Order: sequence, then C-alpha cells, then structure tokens
Amino acid sequence: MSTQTMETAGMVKMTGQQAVSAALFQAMAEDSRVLVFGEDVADREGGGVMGTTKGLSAKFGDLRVRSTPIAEQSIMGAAIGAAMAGYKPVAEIMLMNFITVAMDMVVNHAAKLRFMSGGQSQVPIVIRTLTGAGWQTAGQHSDHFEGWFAHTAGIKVVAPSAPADYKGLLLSAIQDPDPVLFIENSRTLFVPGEVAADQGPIPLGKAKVVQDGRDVTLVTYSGMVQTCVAAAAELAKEGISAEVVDLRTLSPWDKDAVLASAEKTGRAVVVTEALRHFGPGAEIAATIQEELFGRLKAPVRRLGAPYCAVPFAKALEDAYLVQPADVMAAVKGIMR
Amino acid sequence: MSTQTMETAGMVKMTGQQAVSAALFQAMAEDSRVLVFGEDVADREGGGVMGTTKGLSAKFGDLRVRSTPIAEQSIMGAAIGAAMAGYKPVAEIMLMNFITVAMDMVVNHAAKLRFMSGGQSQVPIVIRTLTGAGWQTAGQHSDHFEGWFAHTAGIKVVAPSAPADYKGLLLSAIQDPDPVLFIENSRTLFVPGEVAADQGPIPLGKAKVVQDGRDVTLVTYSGMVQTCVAAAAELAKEGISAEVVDLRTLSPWDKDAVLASAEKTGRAVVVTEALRHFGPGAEIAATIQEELFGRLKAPVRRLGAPYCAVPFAKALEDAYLVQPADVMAAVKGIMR
Amino acid sequence: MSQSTGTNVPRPDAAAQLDIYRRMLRIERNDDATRAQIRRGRITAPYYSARGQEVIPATISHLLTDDDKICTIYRGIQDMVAKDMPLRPLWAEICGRVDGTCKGKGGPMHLTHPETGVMVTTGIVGSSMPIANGFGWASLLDGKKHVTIAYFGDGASNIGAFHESLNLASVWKLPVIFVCANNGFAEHTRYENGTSVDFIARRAIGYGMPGFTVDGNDPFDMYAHAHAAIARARAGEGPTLLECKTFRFMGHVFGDADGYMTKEEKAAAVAADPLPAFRQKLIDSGLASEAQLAQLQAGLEAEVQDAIDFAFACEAPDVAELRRDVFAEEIAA
Amino acid sequence: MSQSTGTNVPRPDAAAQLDIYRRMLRIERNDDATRAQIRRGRITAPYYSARGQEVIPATISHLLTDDDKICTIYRGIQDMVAKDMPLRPLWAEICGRVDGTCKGKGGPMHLTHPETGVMVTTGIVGSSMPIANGFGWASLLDGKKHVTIAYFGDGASNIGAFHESLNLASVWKLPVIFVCANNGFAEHTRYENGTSVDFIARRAIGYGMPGFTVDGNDPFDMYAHAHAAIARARAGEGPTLLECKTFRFMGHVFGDADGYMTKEEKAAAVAADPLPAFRQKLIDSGLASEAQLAQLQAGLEAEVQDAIDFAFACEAPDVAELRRDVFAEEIAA
Ligand SMILES: Cc1ncc(C[n+]2csc(CCOP(=O)(O)OP(=O)(O)O)c2C)c(N)n1
Ligand SMILES: Cc1ncc(C[n+]2csc(CCOP(=O)(O)OP(=O)(O)O)c2C)c(N)n1
Ligand SMILES: [Mg+2]
Ligand SMILES: [Mg+2]
Repeated sequence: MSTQTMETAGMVKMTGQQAVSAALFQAMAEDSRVLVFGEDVADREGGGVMGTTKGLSAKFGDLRVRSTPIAEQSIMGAAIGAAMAGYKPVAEIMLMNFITVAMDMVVNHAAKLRFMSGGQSQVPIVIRTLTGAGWQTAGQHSDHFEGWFAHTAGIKVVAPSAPADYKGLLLSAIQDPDPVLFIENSRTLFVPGEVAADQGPIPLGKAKVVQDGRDVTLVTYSGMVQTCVAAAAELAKEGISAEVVDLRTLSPWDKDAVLASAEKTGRAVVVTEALRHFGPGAEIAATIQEELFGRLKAPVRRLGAPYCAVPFAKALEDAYLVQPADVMAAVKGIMR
Repeated sequence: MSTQTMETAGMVKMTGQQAVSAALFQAMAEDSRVLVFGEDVADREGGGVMGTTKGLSAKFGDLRVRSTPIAEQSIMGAAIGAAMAGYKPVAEIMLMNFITVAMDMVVNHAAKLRFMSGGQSQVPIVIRTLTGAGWQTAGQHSDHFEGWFAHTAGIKVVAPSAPADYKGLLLSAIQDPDPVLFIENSRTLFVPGEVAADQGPIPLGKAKVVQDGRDVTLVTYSGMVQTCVAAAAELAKEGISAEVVDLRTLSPWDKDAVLASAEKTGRAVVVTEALRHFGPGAEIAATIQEELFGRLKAPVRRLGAPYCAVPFAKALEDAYLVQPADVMAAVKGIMR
Repeated sequence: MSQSTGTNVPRPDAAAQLDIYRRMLRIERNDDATRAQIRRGRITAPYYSARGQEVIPATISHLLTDDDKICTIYRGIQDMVAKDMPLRPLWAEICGRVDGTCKGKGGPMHLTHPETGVMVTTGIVGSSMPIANGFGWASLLDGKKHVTIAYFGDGASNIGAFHESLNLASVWKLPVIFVCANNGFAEHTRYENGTSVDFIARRAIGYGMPGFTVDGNDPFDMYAHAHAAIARARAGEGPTLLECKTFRFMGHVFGDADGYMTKEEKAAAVAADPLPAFRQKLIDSGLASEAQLAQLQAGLEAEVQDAIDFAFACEAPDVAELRRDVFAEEIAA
Repeated sequence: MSQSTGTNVPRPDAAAQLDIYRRMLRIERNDDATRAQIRRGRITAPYYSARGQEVIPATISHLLTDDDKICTIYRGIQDMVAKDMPLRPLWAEICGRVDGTCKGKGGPMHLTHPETGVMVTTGIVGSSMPIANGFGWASLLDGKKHVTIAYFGDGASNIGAFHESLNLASVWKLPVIFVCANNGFAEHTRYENGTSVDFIARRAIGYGMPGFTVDGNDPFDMYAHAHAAIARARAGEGPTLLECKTFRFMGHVFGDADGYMTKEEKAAAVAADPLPAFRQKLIDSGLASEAQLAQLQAGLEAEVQDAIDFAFACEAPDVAELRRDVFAEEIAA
C-alpha cells in the first residue's frame, strides 16, 4: 500500500486501490466523524483482505476503524444508526454479491429514512464494494447489481475507473449528506495512473469525456471504460473516431454531457458490464433516443453481459464480458 | 373466498384473489409435488392474512401446506432445496418489500443453480408476492422491485392484472421448470372479472392486447393496465385511439407483440408503477426505439413512479401513482 | 429464565410508579382515541394497536432521558407515546398532514421524532435491531452514557436481523437493550408454531449476553429488569435481552378477525388487563386517590383531543414534497 | 458444551476406522495435488484448502449413504471428496472443462454432483443452511429416512441465515444436521473477535435443539456425535448442531499471508495434524500395517493423478454454453 511516488509536476502514479486508501486516510484525518468498518478492515485482521484499509486503525484507533463479524445486515444497520447519530460511516461490503443479504437495510432504510421522516433523519453513509468478472470467481463473486440501486430512490451510485476518480469521487461520496454506493472494479482497481498529489473531491454526477471523437459516442463507466478506450483506439486505426464518455456516477447520471456528445456524433453505444437485459444501459439508451428523436443517424445500441450467471471457465468468462471487439462490431454496425 | 358463481356460457365471475386460490387448488390436486408455504398460509393461521390460501391445508394436509416463521431467507431456502429434491414449492413472500431480506437466496441461488451446476440442478419454484400503492401503507409496504428480477438471469417475472390471467399464468408458473416471481397487485387483486370455468394454463411470455387502437401503443402490466385502459377510454372521447398491450410477463417480455403494435401505431408510451428512473420501462422503450428506428412518429415516452419512496399522505400517494390523466398528457404530447 | 436480579432488586418508588402509570394511561387513551377515529372513518391507514402491552414501554421510558434513543416497529406508537413524544405532530402525521412530524410522508408506520429520541420506526420485521446498534456505536464514540432501546416482537426473534444484531452488540459491548414484546403471536401464528425455544430470553446465551424473561404486564418486574439492563448499558458493560411477556388485545391489525386464537385465552388476557390492575394497586397502596387519577386521565384525554383537533385542522402536504427530502438537496421539478 | 452422549457411546469398528482414514487421505492427497497444480500455474481459480479439517467430513461421510445429501461451501471440496464424489468430473470442473461435473460453468466454488448427494456448493457465507432445510422437508414428504448435512464455518454462525435455518429446522423437526467446522478464523478474523459466545454449540439452546462441541480432529469423538445426530435425524427426532473444533493449515485462501495468526498457534496446530496421528493410531492398534496404508495411499494418488490427466485432456466448454442451463429450455442465439 505504500504509494509509489513518481512525482511529475505534482502528479503521483498510484493504483485505484492506493487512491481509495489515500482518500480514506485524508477523509478520516479531516473529519473525525468519518468511520471505516467492515469485514477484516482493521490492522489486526490485515487491513482488509486486499489491504485497502491497511494502516487506518493504527492511525485512527479501534473505535473508528472496526472489523465486523460476517453479518452484512448488521454492518449496514450499524452504519445507518451511526450516520443518523451524526457520524459518517464508510462501510465495506467485501464483494457486491454479498449485499444481497443486506438489501433491506440499504433499500428500505438507508435510502428512505430521510424521505419517510420528512427530512428529520439523514443517512450520510458510503457503502464501498468491489466487483467485476475476469478472475474466474464465477457466479456468486462478480456480479454487477448497480442497476438495482440506480432504480432505488434516495441512494447515489458511483463507479469510477481511473485512480484520480477513485480518490476524488470517494472524497465527495464521504462528504455527501446522503447514502452513496461506491463501486470498485476488480479489473481497474490495481491499474496505476496519474493522480494529482493534492487531488481533492471530484463532484458526483459529472461525466468525463475520456476520449474525444466525432463519429460515435461510447457511454460507459467502471470496468468497461478501458474496454471502450481500447475499442476506440482500434476504431481510430480504421478511420472511425469514437468519443468515450465515462459516466463515473451512474445515479444521478450526467444527462447533459451524454446528450451533448450523442448529439454531436449522432450515434451512441451504451456499454455496461452489468446484464444487458433490463440493465442500467437501458435508461441511458431510452433517454438518448427520446431526447434526440429525429436527430440521430442510427439507433442506439446497447452492450452488456448476456442473460446468464457469470461462468467459471476462462473461455466462457471471456465471452461473457464485453470485449473491445464487441464494441467495435456494434459501432461498425451503425456506421453505414 | 367462496367463488361468487355467476356463470354465463362457462364463464365465472371471480376476483384475482379467487383466481389465485382456484389455481392453487387445481395445481395441488393435479400434482402431488406442488407445495404451498409462507407466513400464516395454513388454515390454523387463517389461510393467509388475506385468506388467499384458505382451505388448502385442510384439503392437502399440513405437510404440503405449511405456515412458516417470519424468516424469508429460510422460506426461500426451503423452497429451493425442496425444488431441487423434486417438489414444486409455491412460496409466499407476504409483500414484495420483504423479499429484500431474501435476495441472496433468490438471486445468488434460485436463479443461478441450474446454470452453475451445468444443468444438474433445477429450481422450479414460484414466489408469490403482493404489492402496489394506493392503500396508504407508505414507504416499506408498496414497492415494485420487479425490475431487479427482470435484470437477473434465470428467473421469470410474471405480473398479471385480470382474474383470468391470475389463474392461467399461475398455473403455468407452477408447471414451469424454472423459478418464477409471480406478482399480485393490490389494486387489481380484489376486482372481479370473467374467468372461464375451466380456465387452464396461459403461456408465460405472451402479451395480450386488451384494447385495440390505431394512434398510439400503451405498453404496461400489473396494476397499471387498468390505468391505461381508463386513459384509453378518455382518449377515445377526444378522438385518439390508443392500443393497450398488457405484457402479463415482464421477463421474458413479448417483444414481437410490442414491436408489432408500436410499428402499427407509430407511437408508444411505456407505463409502470415501478420507479421510472432506471426502471423496467427503460428496457421496453430502448428496444422499441432501437428496433423501430426511423419508423416511429414520435419519441417513446415512459411513465413511472417519481424518484422518491412511496409517501403516506393520500394526496401524495395519488400524485406518486401514475394516473390516467398522466397517461393522457403523455399521449397528447406526442400526438402532434 | 426469569433470573432473580439479586437481593437489591430495584423497585420503583412512589413517584416512579405514578409516572409509569401516567405513561401507561397516555398510551391507552391515545390508542382508544385512534381506534375511535378509525371507526369513524377519519383515518384510513392500517393501525396496529398495542393495547394490553403498555407496561413495557411505560416502565422503560420512565428510566430513559430524551437523549436516550428508541428504534421501534409498526406496533410502536405506544413506545413513542411512552417516551413523551408530543401528540400534535404524532396525530398530524397519522392523519397525513404537512404538520405531521414527518410532514405526512412517513405515516404511522414510520413516525420519527429525534427530539424525544424516537429515531426509527420500521415496518420490516426485525429491522429495528441492526440500526439500534449504530446508535449504540455512536454512544461509544461520543463517550456519553446514552442507551438505545430496540423494540421488537416475538415473531421478530426468528429473523436473521435479530441474530446478527445481538451478536454484534455483544462483541462490541454496545449500550443497546433488546426489548422483545412477546405477545404470544406473530400476525396469526402462535408463538410455538414459529419459535423453537420455550423462552426467547434463552437465546441470549448464544450471544454471551444476559437475558431475562420478564412479566411484561407487571411494572415491578419490568422496572427491576429494565433498571438493571439500563444501568449495565450505561456502565459500559454491554447489551441485555429482555423478553417481556404480554398480550395484544386487539389482534394484529385493526379489524383483525382473531380466528387464530381461542376466545378463552383472549378473555383471560383481557381479564388480567394490566392497566386497571395497576390503577387499583396505586389506590390500594395509597399512592394516589381516585380523584387524582381521574384528574390525570382528564388531562391526558384533553391532550389527546387537542392533538386530534390540531391534526384535522392541518393541511395536506403539497405534491412538491415528493421532490423534497429524497436527498438533502431538493430534486429539480 | 461437549456433553457425554451417555454410556453407550458409539465407536467406529475396525472397518469404520479404516474407511474414515481412507476418506481423510483421499481428501489430503487431493488437496495436496490441487495446491501443486496451482503452484505450477495450471489452475487459476481461487482455492480454499481445508487441509487439517479432514476428520470432520471423513467421519460424517462414512455414516452417510449416496441418498443422503450435503450442502456445502467454497471450502467444501473436502466434503465432496469425503462423500466419494468421483474425481474426474471434479477435476475437470476445477479446470473449467466441459467434462466437468458442471460443464465448467460452476467451478470449484459451485461443484455439484447429485449422484453422490453433493447438492449445493455456495460461495455465500451461511447459505448452505437454508437450502439444506429444503432437502430436509423433501425427506419428510418422501417419507424416506434420508438426512441432509449443512456444512459451514464458525464465521458463518454469525450471519442471519444460520439463525433462521436452525429455528425452522427445529420447529419443523427436519432431518438436517448442521455441521460447523470451527477452525478458529473467519478469513482473517479470530473467532472471539466476531463471535459472541464461547462455544457455538451453545447457540443450539436458543433453538431447542441438541448441540455439541466436538473435537473435530478426533475421529472417535466425531463418530460418536455424528452417529447420534444422524440416528436422531433418521428417527424423525429433528436436527442437531455439531460444532467441530479444528484448524485450517493453509489460511483462508491459497496464497494467504497468515499475518493475522501467531506462528506458534499455527505450528502447534500443524504439529497436532490429525492425519498422521490417526495413521499412527491405526498402526499402533494393529488395524493396518505400514504396507497396507502405503498401498492405500498409492491407490489414492493414482486416482488423483488419473483425474488430473483426464481433466487437462478435456476441452473447454463452447461459448454456446452461455445460452444453456439458464432455463430448462436453451435460449435462442
Ligand atoms: C420481513 C418481514 N416479513 C413479514 C412482515 C409482515 N409482518 C408484519 S408484522 C408481522 C408479525 C410480527 O410479529 P411479532 O414480531 O411477534 O410482533 P407483533 O406484531 O406481535 O407485535 C409480520 C409477519 C414484515 N413486516 N416484514
Ligand atoms: C455473505 C458473505 N459475506 C462475506 C463473504 C466473504 N467471505 C468468504 S469466506 C469468509 C469467511 C468465512 O469464515 P468461516 O465461516 O469461519 O469459514 P472458513 O472460511 O473458516 O471455513 C468470508 C467473510 C461471503 N462469501 N459471503
Ligand atoms: Mg408478537
Ligand atoms: Mg472459520
């Protein structure tokens, strides 16, 4: 977890994981109400099974940084209560699939208590979780459920892909007065990138154009950003100029930025790691087509996981995940 | 629960609830592997808090019809295990909001076990549940989460609105070799309608055109069908001919029927009781616009619940629910 | 399981007894008025009466301060009334008015009133408990001696949230008291048909936590056990499970058919109604006169009536409320 | 909590002891080979070794028939090997081949083999238990005397599914045995930092169920308790909770850094390795000769090697498999 310093004009090279760690250290130092807890997160337990929270309990003490029993409902409940009492808990759900045992706490309570209490309660929690296929962990360890939470009123959904965004968005999520689901992606979390040494909060709800283009807009987030960037690079070789928009926050999503790009290029492909069927890409695609009716050169395509569980065998897992070639094929299909 | 017989040419007048009850009696009589269980479902406990399962335990015995503790995870687990052992459990989750405590069982297990076992396991369960706003039961008793399950591979989602469909689709759901979520809607369940005295199974995945029209297609299901039918009647008075398509099964949905209707009318409005934001209507709207690109007269509109929890006060609950007037306004907005 | 708490069993003094009775009567008068309004068709929401269970929250609330917190359930209006939540915002909420404590957005199943420590009211069985732990953790962080009460029913003791919460509270030594109102039924299901143990308090053993089965209709037994549990929590010694035996006279929900219980058991329970019994005891022991108690009652009835009048005079919330309180920042129209 | 099961403690006879040892050795040889293949980079999936825990499933499986069922967890390959699941489809699955028992779609965390009663392998902590109850209910419906074993870990005893499952099994008197392999750790968390009770078996009290803390490394203690629990289940007397104390020598997952435990405790556990200890006992008591056991070992090693060779010679599944087994009917391309 030691930050590999390679400073260039105030930039530091670090992985997303290091960026998350840096954000946690910074937030806990700046605000004594920030708490970090979850399974194995304290140093006694190794600072997280991936080591992401290492050093926090040593620095901020056992009362603010706590390992928990394996009991996600009680983890989320404790986060909610502490938040209502004035704290800012950052609760870790080790992998996204495990949130299935705590949906009541998140959906019926965290997301709703402010509204149901007429504004008397506030639940400023961050739920950090990790997911992503590609490691052969099969059907119960790699799911993308962000669509469920985007479809739940009262909770924001953040899903970065670049180290700077991991840091800046996590800082904002912690400061946010409302619940935020913060999704770390297992294929991007360990990839190093440039982060400003003094990287501060990055506003939630703002997309980032990670690649300028003229012919088609690729709308995506989380682990699929690198897939789209790779596809765009290949498409460029064939003379097709693809713009890549990284939503960074899925809910609320940056409609203005997406529509501006899609209007400019006249074509859009929405790419998610989540299931395509009734997935979060449908909201984006439906909105683009509705808002830009008559102004698009082609139908909006959607790519996402096929209608099945995440398979184990490598060949199947590769076929399950949207690949750059799939993005290229979809783009070419609407270029005529 | 006594069927109000008013036979006309083999037709019987009954409510959706009576139709559900009739289907359960029929399925249990026809197939001794069918089991019914859930909180308070046996006669000792009154045959369900709404009385829907009344008489089943008296007729089919305490081993096949069982009341359970309040423990939805154990309810779903028992259903899954019994199903894998060759039975056909129909498990009741009293209200849809309560499935939040059993999501792991449904999503990580019921929906995936066939796939993850390479076809060795099968989980032919039916999860019957009830929901719907309109009764001032507020934020934790009226949610529509069907979008989550439509976005989960391996489970079908059925949501009837008419008594005949309640019966026929439940019979099919019970016969189906895979997990089915069967959603009863609290505003339609007690409304009487005509059901064939010998109503048999109605295939899953097939929509029904409940109202023919020329100018616009209203795509909907469950409690919103009656809302759309009411809107269509009003629109007719103003010379606008609306076709109402009741999906009946949300996943897999009847793409052919919807596209045929939308192509014919050239306009579509998708109406759900579920949240509009990232809701199931997005899949339908995105698909219509993609598949009928260049052939629609207007953008596809979507109506659904606003981005908030179900409110308590009657005035707010009325505003929360999509009303016929909302449908009419959306239709008129795209009629020019 | 009812274990003696030793020779120095804490006993309510005269003032305490009178205060407990006041809280009981406040609950009962409020409940009676609520049912009357429902019968008159003036309130349409489902109502879960706790008539018969008054001793439990009345005694516990007597031992709490406004800084102590409660997390309760759909059948929890009694817990709020016992905690001296003001009745005007309570009634306005039940009637769905903008002056309700939740602006009419939560309703009777989600009443909240942080000023008196009414933090969460949940409609999901078991869910009061995990959240109560969060308040308990906050107390440790604050370094204050506040306690949190998690109220729940016997049926709720069979759901996963109960287990996870008691385990966490014990491992973390949280100042949380788990108060189970064991009224013998979960909706229509009789205790023993859903619950595998003879006394819920026994489950405390599995969490290395003290657990007691208490006569929830006896203010003295309740006082002794609640006093000890609260003292233990304030002293940093961790949580306690109190199983308080009682009965709900009105069934599960207003209008409930009661077919799942015998007439005899219900009649016996009603005959043992703790409210008139305690009233008689106060009089017999010379702690209060008939006149004093009548005056107390009149005062409470006036308070309830005032709240009802207030509530029905309030406006319904504006539909713009659908965009407010979803997030801290209002959602654009 | 280890309660004597009376004077007639069931004891494994010579054949039983040898069979238990055979199952232990089959597990250990298979585990050893798995780790060797991973070290050589031939298997890429996460692997949760159960080295050190062999006695538990070996003894239980000896007492089961193919019609008896198990529901197990990510650390459950030992349970399958003990249950005499054939190794070829097991290895082919771990290697992600189409001839794997799940056609390569489930992998090591979701191995299934109904012919030998391996019904469910779950990667979600606690989830073996609710499903096991379903098989238990089916046994009652079938009128047969089959039992179902739900395997899980000590950490899993803190999650809601444990509680709901033990309660339901007890209320319904299901023929299910809840077998907790208490290896003292849940991932990196030491038992007492996550679990509020000194012995998990005590939790059985809260479900009106017999519960025993067993020496999970002692085939005799395991046999006595498993025999009684299975007999009880077959007799229709309901479920039992067995907490079997043991240790996982290889940490949580292959490659685990072990920093959360002391070198001494690990060294002590490894020194008490039940496998060589039981081997020595068999020889000392004259039940087997060195030569016999060497021959047994050679046979098992050949079986494992055959499975490995088979697996690596198999094809990867075709991508069309993504459309198969989602539903009974194949999904259209
Ligand atoms: C998770 C969940 N399941 C089911 C219900 C429906 N339900 C509401 S109250 C209740 C009975 C609860 O019984 P108990 O805990 O004994 O409390 P009581 O109502 O007797 O006060 C049930 C089953 C619910 N609200 N939440
Ligand atoms: C619901 C859930 N939460 C967290 C995890 C991550 N996880 C996998 S194994 C494990 C530890 C389980 O410990 P224990 O039950 O003692 O079993 P052991 O691994 O020691 O055999 C955890 C926390 C999970 N798989 N499921
Ligand atoms: Mg009760
Ligand atoms: Mg363990």
